Amino acid sequence: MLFFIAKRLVGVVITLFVIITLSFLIIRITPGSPFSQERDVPVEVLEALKAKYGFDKPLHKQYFQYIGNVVKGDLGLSIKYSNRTVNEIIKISLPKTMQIGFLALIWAILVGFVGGAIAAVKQNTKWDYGLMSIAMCGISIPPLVSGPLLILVFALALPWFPTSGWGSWKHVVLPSISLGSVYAAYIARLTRGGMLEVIRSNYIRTARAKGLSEKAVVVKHALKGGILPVVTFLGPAVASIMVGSVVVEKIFNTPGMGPYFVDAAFNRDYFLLMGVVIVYAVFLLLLNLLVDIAYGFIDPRIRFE
Amino acid sequence: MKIKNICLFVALSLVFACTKKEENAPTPNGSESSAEQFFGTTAPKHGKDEIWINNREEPQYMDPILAAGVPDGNLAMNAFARLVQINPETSQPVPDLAERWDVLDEGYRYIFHLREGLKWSDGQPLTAHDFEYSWKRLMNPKTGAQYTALGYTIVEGGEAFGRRAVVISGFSKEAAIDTVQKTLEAKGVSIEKIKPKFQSTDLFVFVNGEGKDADDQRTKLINAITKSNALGQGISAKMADESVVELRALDDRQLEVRLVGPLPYFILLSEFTCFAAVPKHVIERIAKENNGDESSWVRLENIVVSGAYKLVKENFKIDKVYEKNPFYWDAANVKTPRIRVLMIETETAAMNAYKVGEIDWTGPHEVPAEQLNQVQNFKDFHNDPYLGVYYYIINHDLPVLNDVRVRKALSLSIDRETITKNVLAGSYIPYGGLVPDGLAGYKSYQQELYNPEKAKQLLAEAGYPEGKGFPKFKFKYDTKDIHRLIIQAVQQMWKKNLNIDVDMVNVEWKVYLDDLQKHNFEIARQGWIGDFLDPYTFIELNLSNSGNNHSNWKNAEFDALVEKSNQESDLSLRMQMLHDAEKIAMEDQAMIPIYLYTKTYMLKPFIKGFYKDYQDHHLWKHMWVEEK
Amino acid sequence: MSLLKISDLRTYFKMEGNVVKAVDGVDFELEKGEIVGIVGESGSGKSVTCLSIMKLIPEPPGFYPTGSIEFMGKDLMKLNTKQMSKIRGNQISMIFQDPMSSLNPFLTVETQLTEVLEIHQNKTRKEAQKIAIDILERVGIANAPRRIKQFPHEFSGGMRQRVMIAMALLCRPELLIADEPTTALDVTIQAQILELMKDLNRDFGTSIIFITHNMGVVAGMTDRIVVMYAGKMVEKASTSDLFETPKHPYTNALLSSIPRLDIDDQGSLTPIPGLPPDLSDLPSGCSFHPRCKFADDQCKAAYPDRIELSKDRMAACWKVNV
Amino acid sequence: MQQATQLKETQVQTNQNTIVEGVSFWQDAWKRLKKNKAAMISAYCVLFLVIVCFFGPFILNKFFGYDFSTQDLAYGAKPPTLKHPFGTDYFGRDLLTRTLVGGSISLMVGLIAATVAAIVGTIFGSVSGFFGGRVDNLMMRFVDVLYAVPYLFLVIILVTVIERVNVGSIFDPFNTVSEVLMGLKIFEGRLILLFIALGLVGWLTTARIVRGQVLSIKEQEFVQAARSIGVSNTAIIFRHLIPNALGTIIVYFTLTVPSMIMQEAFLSFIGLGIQPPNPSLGSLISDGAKQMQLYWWTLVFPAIFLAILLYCLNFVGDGLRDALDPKERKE
Repeated sequence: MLFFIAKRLVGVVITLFVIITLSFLIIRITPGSPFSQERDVPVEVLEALKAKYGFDKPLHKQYFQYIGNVVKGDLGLSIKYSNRTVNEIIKISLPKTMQIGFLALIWAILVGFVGGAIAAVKQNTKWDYGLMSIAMCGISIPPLVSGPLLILVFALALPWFPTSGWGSWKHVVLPSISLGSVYAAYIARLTRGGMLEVIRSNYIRTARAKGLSEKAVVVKHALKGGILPVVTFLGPAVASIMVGSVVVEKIFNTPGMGPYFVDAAFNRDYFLLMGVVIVYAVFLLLLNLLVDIAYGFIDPRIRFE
Repeated sequence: MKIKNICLFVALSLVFACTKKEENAPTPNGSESSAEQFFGTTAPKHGKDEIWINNREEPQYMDPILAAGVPDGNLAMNAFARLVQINPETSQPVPDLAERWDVLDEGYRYIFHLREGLKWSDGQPLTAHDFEYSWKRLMNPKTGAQYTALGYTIVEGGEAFGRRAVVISGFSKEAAIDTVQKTLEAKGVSIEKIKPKFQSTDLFVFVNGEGKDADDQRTKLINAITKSNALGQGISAKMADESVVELRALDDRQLEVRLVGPLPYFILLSEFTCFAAVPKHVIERIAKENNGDESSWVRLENIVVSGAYKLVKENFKIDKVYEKNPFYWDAANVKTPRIRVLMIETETAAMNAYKVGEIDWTGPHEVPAEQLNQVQNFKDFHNDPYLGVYYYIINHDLPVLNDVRVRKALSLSIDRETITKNVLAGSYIPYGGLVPDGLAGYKSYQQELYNPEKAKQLLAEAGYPEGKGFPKFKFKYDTKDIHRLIIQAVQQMWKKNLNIDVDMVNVEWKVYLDDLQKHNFEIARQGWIGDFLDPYTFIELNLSNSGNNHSNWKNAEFDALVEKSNQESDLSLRMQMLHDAEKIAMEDQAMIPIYLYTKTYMLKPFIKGFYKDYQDHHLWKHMWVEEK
Repeated sequence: MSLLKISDLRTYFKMEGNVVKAVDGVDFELEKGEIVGIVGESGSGKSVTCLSIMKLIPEPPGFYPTGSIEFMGKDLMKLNTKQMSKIRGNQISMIFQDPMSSLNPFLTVETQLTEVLEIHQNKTRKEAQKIAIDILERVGIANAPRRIKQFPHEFSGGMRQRVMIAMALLCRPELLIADEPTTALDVTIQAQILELMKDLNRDFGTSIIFITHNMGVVAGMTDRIVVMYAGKMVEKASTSDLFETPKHPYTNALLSSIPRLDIDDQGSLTPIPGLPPDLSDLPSGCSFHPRCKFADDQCKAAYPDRIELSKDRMAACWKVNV
Repeated sequence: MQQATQLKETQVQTNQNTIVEGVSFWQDAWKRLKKNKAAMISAYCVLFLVIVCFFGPFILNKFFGYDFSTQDLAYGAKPPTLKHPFGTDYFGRDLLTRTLVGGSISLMVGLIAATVAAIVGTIFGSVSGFFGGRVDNLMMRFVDVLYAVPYLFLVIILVTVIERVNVGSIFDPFNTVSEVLMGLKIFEGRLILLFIALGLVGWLTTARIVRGQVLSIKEQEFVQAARSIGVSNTAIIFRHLIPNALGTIIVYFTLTVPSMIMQEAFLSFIGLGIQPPNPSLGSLISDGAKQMQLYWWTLVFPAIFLAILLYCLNFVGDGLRDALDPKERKE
């Protein structure tokens, strides 16, 4: 098991390295410069700015220097937010996105899992059709639509929650509802699918034949197998929900990490952009590893090799 | 089918939720007498001691010298005081840190007298030396300030320092510039220009090239003189340092500055944020602690200010809290102890936040055009004149557009009235000039605004009757709703009036700037907000050698007039020259002005001491909360 | 009184508007300690019959229009789910065709064994464990205390079927229903499992309903045999009678399709022509007539009556006397 | 072990059906699909929406003179009436027309981007699966890498980079058709970029799935046979492997379409979507969201339209999966 993890970690590091290299190149060949301004800026000033960020050196030297810094855990300076390091910005913003994401995930998992399980157990009944229709609606209503509507209803018409910003638990509620609804819907569908497959399986029939109550059959025998597709889905989902809730954070003006994927790209804030790409990649790769490990714990047939 | 029913139900309930809400909100506001109505809440959500302001976004720079955009400027101007300030009632410059100033040598030389006992917010004395340091820091290219040129183009010797010229000294008498230039060029140095130093035999040599190229040129130049003695024995050369700038603190309370001309707008300009004083003692200490990197001096734990408000708390991208600076000389007249500044990034979010009272003022945000119709009758809606012009720039390198008749046709076929009235819901003013109206002593030139018949005729004269044979061209703009809305309308007008087709090309901001810089566009939109209250800040846009002239429109007559006006100390004569220059540009349709900016914003009725300002500068120190 | 008496059992499924008659009239009795075989091709309704006894048919789509299942004097048809749960695994157990998928891969063998005792006999985990180990050893699993901690995938196919049997016998049920318990196993393992089941029948006195499509398997195993075709019972007889004098052409066909060691004059093996019918679209008259070499117009016209040939001997065929 | 054998058996069965009784496999799938009422109703809805989207604007223009771009600034935004059942937008344009044109553009984006994704993914996946070994390993690591790069970042960069490349002219014939029907050229400018960028980012899952399929198909007798008689690798991939994985590819294609539509909407929201005056459902919604307090209909109708479209597309996708998935077939 330890060997398996170690081996996978090596893979993660290699993948990460390739990602950093690729992103570095892609970002640098993109037209537009971080220092482009509406007003003409004298060349001498531009040179000074470039020197400050090391852009005066040849690209390969910049690349090696950057890799060196990343290895040391230094993600460089933000260009847009001139007196802050990328590490600092990520340290400030990531926890906020994670708070929204965490809340969104929790309710998405709770609602999605219970809804999906109920739909599966009561397959082809009104419950099933109703829940799955709601789930399909959830998938079909992106945060792009639900966000403004939530503000309209719960912040402007009924002043229960603030319209935007950050500060109290109230600020997190609407964004996480908006963000979580799509995930809740997905989880519900996956749970239902997984559970159905399990419920149709022979070992569930065995469990019933042993005289287990219906509740015990579902809880003790079916859930574990039914959860597997959800676990697979959750790996990448957690990464994207924790790190990349761009739309929601833009609509609710929350100071999280999501908007940087867009803003840093638009501002050509090279190091900040690289920083968030790296954080996302690390999250995703580690979560996938975690999913594989979790798989091993849930499913004894899988051995770590 | 059940599934369909449920879907329908959900869909309907969505509609219902929306319609119901809408019946509640705007209708009563719209139908009753609007005079007594407010868009947002009218009672403050905070005490008398506080004002909540929107700043649109986290500033890029907190350093007043580096401050670039509006969000930067708004914070910097309240935290860092300048020598002069603008009286919000008269719009005239009045003393701030300086108690008075002398104008000497027919407007070439100024001496500022600082108030007695000025202090930084850490209690350290604030002296004229701090100003000397700050202004030279502005001119120093190493600082990386965008407004560097604003400093060095007006102060004598500043350009040599700011553009890293080489000083040649040791001439016994005034040297012949032509000879020097020829000699040095023979040595393989590429020279842009040579200028004599003020009241000296020294010469400043500006080389061509950028970056390493330019550095090589400078080294070559210095070597030619010091090692090969190209200009003879005893002549030395070195890089210009800050000592060449004609700016010095005479003592702790007197600052002397010599200008390149009798620039009448100097005092107004010196109110601009980048001329604020920054604390030398703090910056130098921070630089020492961080291996020369001084950028963290503006961090909460380090910052020391000279102005009315001092940063006391900050949450990155959420808010910043400023408190009254007790060391500010006029602290007694600062009315509100605490200002909370929020960073609400989108217009829509700002409007929402304003509506429920999360902010008292929408700040740098405009009221979204789509909402103007609804909100403009409310009492808390404001629409003030704003020192800015919105115009379309034309790439004069393009053969089709290099015909003044075509340019005029394009301009005359735009129904600006319709745009401002219908697209922009009446917020802006149709305009046909280069310089906004309303600057003291200046009368702007106005061209004819809308005449589709004449436009058609001009286009026919240019060889494209009814738009026949007119090549389809691309209209480039950056990703922002308002540009899109306007350009959509203009696209239709050109189609209707001239029968010509235009493609809209939307590029993101940084690419857009790049394209402008590289003349990679056919027609593009641009907006220009004046840096100071003088026509020059707009006229300058069309100078052949201006870095801000993206259209490549070049006119020698225009350049000469403007140059002449900078040496003219008679105010009304100077204004006449600038007016004539504007006329030249407009008659040749150097660009197509569309409208004059106005600034739309929402302001809570309980905020007092908020003055209309042509530059949308609103100092917090004047504001207070009025309790009922 | 017999242990189990099934009368006129019908199990139908409602599928997309059609009614599929998976079991359409089955009657038989089972005495204590007896082994009864149910034989037929796949789709003949033998598995559904057994699942119906356990009430394991999902409702909907399944439903029982008629029938009673009298088990130790109680009609299982009238019990609710909760009462039924008390009988399942306790008095009636079932083992399934595929030992691979019939054990829960996510739980240890121990958990799956002990939970039966915990629910039916209120045993503590410890007691249950002991009983489970005993019974595992009884069904021939060596090193049971260690193996009980393992997961199903760590057992071979035959071993898993032993585990299944152990699980079924934990509560010493009156009746064991074995649904093709050896089909998925190798021939040698098959023999071992059959032997084990016979031993258990003898030692514990457990009655067994043994379902198979393989006549060869039931021959040495069962006391009596029920032959099913297309959801209907077509013949019922003691094992020896059936093998000696099969009365229904289908039984006959089944017998001649298997190699036999007890008959010297083997002749050639004859497979049954054609395919079993689609239950949702049964042929008219006798369901077997399209494949029957004796079929005539009468067979096509009407389903034959059941003919009681003797006590415990029945066949449903127009040609039974031919 | 045995489970694996069983699985393989199922696949053998499937493939025999596809190869030997190709027609019967598709007929069978069609039969299953027909039995799935939700999917069938959704399929008819989609068909209906497609027809309405592509021909509706033409008809509205013919009979009412509405078109999606001509502005009536003085008229402005008006709530729904009989004349304009969806109301009009800020520029006084009929919102029904704009929603339909937007719907057709969104559908085009969805279909074309999903097609690009399916083609790239299929070729990549089958090549990787077919050659196996080191090639497979390398190609799949590449997919892993792309998976871990935030897709948004890639799209933004791709759009910015390929913005400089003019690829429009090859699509001229399509443009002529779309111009007659809807009054606009669809295959132009930013839209083409969107097709390409979204497609180039969205192929990863398809590639993985196709690879899995190919890995199992290539071991089968008919592929071995083809190899033994010297059929070229390209021919094996295109004539044997891909046709056999087609069911799965189609299923994922259907599921990709709605996700592409959603992503286009998202790109429109951040300003990288379609160019005005051309509408897409995404740009209509993001405009509507800004105006929702004033003109609720500009948000509500396009949003419902999008939701219904996605709803139906997802159901069709689900139905197809049930009908075509070999695993489901087993039962």
